[in-house]
Amino acid sequence: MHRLEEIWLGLSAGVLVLFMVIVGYQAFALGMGPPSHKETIDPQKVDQTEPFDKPGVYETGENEYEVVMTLQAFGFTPNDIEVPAGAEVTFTMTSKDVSHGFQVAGTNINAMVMPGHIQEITHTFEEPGNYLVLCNEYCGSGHQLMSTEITVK
Amino acid sequence: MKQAFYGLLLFSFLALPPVAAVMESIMIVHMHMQMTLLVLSGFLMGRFFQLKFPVFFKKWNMNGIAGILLFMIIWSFWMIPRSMDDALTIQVVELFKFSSLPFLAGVALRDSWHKIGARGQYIVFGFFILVFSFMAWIYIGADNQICNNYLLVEQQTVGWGSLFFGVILSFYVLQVLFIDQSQYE
Amino acid sequence: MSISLSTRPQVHHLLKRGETEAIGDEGLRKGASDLGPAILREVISMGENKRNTIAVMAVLLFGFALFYAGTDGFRAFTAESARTYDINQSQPAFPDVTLEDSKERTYTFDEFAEGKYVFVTFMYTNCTTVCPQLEMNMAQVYEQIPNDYIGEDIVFLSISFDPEHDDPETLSKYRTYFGSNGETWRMARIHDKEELNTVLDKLGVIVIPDGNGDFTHNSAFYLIGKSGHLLEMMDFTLIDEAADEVNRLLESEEGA
Amino acid sequence: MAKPLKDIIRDDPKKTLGVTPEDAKISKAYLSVAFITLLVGGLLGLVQGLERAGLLELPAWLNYYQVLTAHGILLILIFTAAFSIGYLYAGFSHTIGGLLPKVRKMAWAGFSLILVGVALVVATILMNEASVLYTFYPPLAASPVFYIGLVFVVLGIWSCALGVFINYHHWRKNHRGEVTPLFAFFTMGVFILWFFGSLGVTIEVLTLIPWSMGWKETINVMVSRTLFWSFGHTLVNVWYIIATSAWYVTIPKIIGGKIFSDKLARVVVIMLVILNIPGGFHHQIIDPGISETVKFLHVFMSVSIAFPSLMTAFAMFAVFERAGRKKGGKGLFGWFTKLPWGDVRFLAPMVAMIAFIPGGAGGLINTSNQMNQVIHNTMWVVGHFHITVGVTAVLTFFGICYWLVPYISKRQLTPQMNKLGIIQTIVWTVGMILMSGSQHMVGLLGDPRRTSYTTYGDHETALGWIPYEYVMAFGATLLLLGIIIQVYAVFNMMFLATKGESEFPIGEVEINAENTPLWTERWSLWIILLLMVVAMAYVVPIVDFVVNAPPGSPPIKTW
Repeated sequence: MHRLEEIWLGLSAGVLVLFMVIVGYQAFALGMGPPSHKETIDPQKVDQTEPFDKPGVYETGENEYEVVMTLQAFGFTPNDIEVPAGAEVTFTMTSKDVSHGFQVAGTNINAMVMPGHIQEITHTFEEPGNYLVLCNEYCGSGHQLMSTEITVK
Repeated sequence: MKQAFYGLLLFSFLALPPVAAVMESIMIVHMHMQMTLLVLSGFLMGRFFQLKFPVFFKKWNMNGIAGILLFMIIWSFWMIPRSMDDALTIQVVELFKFSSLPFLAGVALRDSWHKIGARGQYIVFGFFILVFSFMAWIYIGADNQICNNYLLVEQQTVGWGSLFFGVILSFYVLQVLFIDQSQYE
Repeated sequence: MSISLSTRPQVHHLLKRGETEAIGDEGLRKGASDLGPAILREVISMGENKRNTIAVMAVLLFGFALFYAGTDGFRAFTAESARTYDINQSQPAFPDVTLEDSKERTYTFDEFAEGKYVFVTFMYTNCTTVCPQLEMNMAQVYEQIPNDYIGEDIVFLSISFDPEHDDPETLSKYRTYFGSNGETWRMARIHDKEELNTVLDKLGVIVIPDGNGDFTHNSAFYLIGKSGHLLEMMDFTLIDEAADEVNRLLESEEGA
Repeated sequence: MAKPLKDIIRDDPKKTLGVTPEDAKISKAYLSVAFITLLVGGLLGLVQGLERAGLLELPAWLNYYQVLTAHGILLILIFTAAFSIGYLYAGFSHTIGGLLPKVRKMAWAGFSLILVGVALVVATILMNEASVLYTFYPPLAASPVFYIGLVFVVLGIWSCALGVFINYHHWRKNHRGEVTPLFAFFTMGVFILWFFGSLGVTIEVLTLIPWSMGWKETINVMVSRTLFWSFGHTLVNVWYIIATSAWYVTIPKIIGGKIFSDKLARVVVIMLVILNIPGGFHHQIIDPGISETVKFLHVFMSVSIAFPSLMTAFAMFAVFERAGRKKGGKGLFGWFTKLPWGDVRFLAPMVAMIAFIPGGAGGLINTSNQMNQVIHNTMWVVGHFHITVGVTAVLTFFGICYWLVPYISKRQLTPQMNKLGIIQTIVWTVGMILMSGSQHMVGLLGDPRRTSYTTYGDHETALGWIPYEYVMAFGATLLLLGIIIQVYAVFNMMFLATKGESEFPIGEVEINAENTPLWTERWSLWIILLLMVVAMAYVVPIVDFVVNAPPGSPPIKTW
């Protein structure tokens, strides 16, 4: 191997390892890992299964909210969500039919919601405003219509 | 010598506490990846010892049998569920894992592999296929805990992984046995 | 840095095809034996053989020692069996923790045990795999103990390690599946997290939540002696052996 | 190294006498299919771009997702496969001295299978029975005929792969003690990866068929998805290896330089073959049901693929620098200007290589846990693969055409075609910068991918995306123009250009380079390692998804 080549590859390997270290540090030490909830559910009996038999916004603590949400072609239930600014909101979601995506434009909320699996993602809404929620995984002919809003006051 | 350096680099990387912690948190990665990489690091570092102590290896591992036996013993030992569990809970055992796999098993493998010749190598492959089959058998079949530090599903994962490894290794050995290798050399 | 991964002797690499044919195996062997006079060779090979044997013996001995030490003398190949062996040896005391049973009564373990043997299992009611089997087997042991002893000399206790979910209401329902009467065989939870962990730790019960609301855990029958120390930890699948053992203890007590 | 001509003719008559006519026919057939597909697929791409920006309203009988499915499948599956087989078979035949008659038959069998497959797939898409996109995620259920068509396509590719394996084996038997020509080595690597990479998706499709027919009630969604991505991303890397084959083997010759290191090139191929398949898992980074540690391990496995690419970067720039200096380039960057920029055979792949710098960096972002969450399923991803596939792979393919097509049709690269090629490269580059650039930016703002024109009820966030979508549409227009030029150039060179002999540029190795060790040829060992890495990566999620499986999903049609 050439000397220069070795230096180049050494540096490359170093950069990649550093990259991994940062990713790992963020994921495990800072708790910024991607949404990876592990519970499962019968996708054909979502309506009869707790807590999805009663989708809605629940206050779970001081400035803490849980949104129990079902996704189906082509909409989100509950539809319009309102929370106060600074609230830490946990979305507990599942799909009643096909795969959907849950994305809130302008935030880092982005999660896949698969039939048979319960997905969870938590976010603190600091800025008041009107956030656009949309499905970002193709789910059928009305995919472009599947959206809702979160109002932060 | 360069490869000995890379071996040392690999070994130090594996020994970093966060790296070790991540690898040990998944059972199959612990048993099949971390331990294999540890042996590999020793295999590479072996060059250093071979050059440093040529007489020792020549004298005591003349035909490679002692070395390969040592390798197989160490490897089997770490495939015992108990040893692996203990490595997670008892510091000394963990230390022993990090020294025995590279410095006893890896170095011994390096020194013996060519000495034992083709027939010896088939025996080693046979040993691995046996170990993998045995692990597949106990881990897939077991419906209760064998390892206290991992979930049941992880045990099954190790079982299926071992089965897969065993099968592809068998294919490899059959292929080496029945296809004339000289045309690739 | 090339690592040759060939499974054949290296010599072939060094020679071109034609040469190998010309020299042949004969030539190779000759090359190897060109080391010295026959006698010297003899001596060397004797030394070699001896050293090889010594090395192999040493390795085997080391292996034997390693396996002996690592498995408590070939007794415990899993950490679970090692734990059983250990705990049976050390006989730890059952910590005095507060229990809350299916009838919403709270008392400490010592108050409950008070000079009796206690037959204990650990479980959680959401469990669909081992726990029902464990409790079923416990019920069979319970039935094999003569009525005279029950409640007088021995009591049964199933402890839930999922106190958040297993409230008295749940436990009282669960209890009926196995014929536990809630008096001489009670089902209870340990509410205090710290106390629970002490018990699990002392008795070597390992519980790992799997994120799905389930737990992976080990199971056994625990027999606590009258002094509050663990007497024996028994395989929960061997019902008759466990019942016999308990009966034997109870009878010998009577005789004494 | 140089053998007397007499020996060359004796050893390899076909190499000296140019292309074998029967083998050329195979390549011509595949390339024709490739470029017809490209034309159709590109046209659909423009339709999409215009619809997406709200500039075009589709008629009632055609919907956006139908167009998208056809665009994806035609370009991602058919164009690339047909081009790759045409190119690799030509080079393979050239470097090992002609194909065996039975291998030729297998290539033709593969050709028919692929055509049948395409016909079935396209028919179901046209009937709106298969608007499930290129990724066909269950429980979206297409007509069974669609899946059967896909099986035919895969079988066609396997037939070609098997042909290569047989011919390689034959060559080895007759050339003991020699290393395979570098191009043939690349070909082996590609087809091995292709074969093993497609096993997962084949299993998936074979389980989808009975399910879509109603014989099986439900399907395990996550297992299907995982099997798909084990293939979905491997395919991308197959094209990447094909592109690098042209970089390593042919470019040194074109620019008048030498191959930097034959051994290094082979090590890169081996690493790419072994490491590639787990890379697909980063598509599932924000999926439920997989623990964060497993995901992190997969980040590691994906990132490791970057390593051989960095080796490639070094080797290529070393080749450029030496060639440029040989031609009198002075100073730190003088050699750069000495490169043959006016030769499309160099310019196109060079742009392709440069595009891989942002492309590869984007790939690292996509594969990392947290950053993926920002751009997952947004337009960013579309921008990413248009720059990697659309430029790095496809522009290299385009550059290859300017010597490959003349070579197989015994014609010449005329100056007019070279000029046209340069214009094409510029149009393509500008089009991609505009389209991919705006896609990257709007993706960061949250514009989702694979979504028909919408303003989400005139939400202000969504309205802010529209200007970028206009730029995208404009870029797409340029790209279609580029495709038209390219298709014209290919068919011109195939049937109209001046007759004559064209060379197949095979670079020579630097004189003082290391010898290539024979262990690089131990394919059985590389396959075993590949399978071990796959097992390491996939046994955890698959066993988890099977053991802890939720009740399955029935087939659903939502379009």
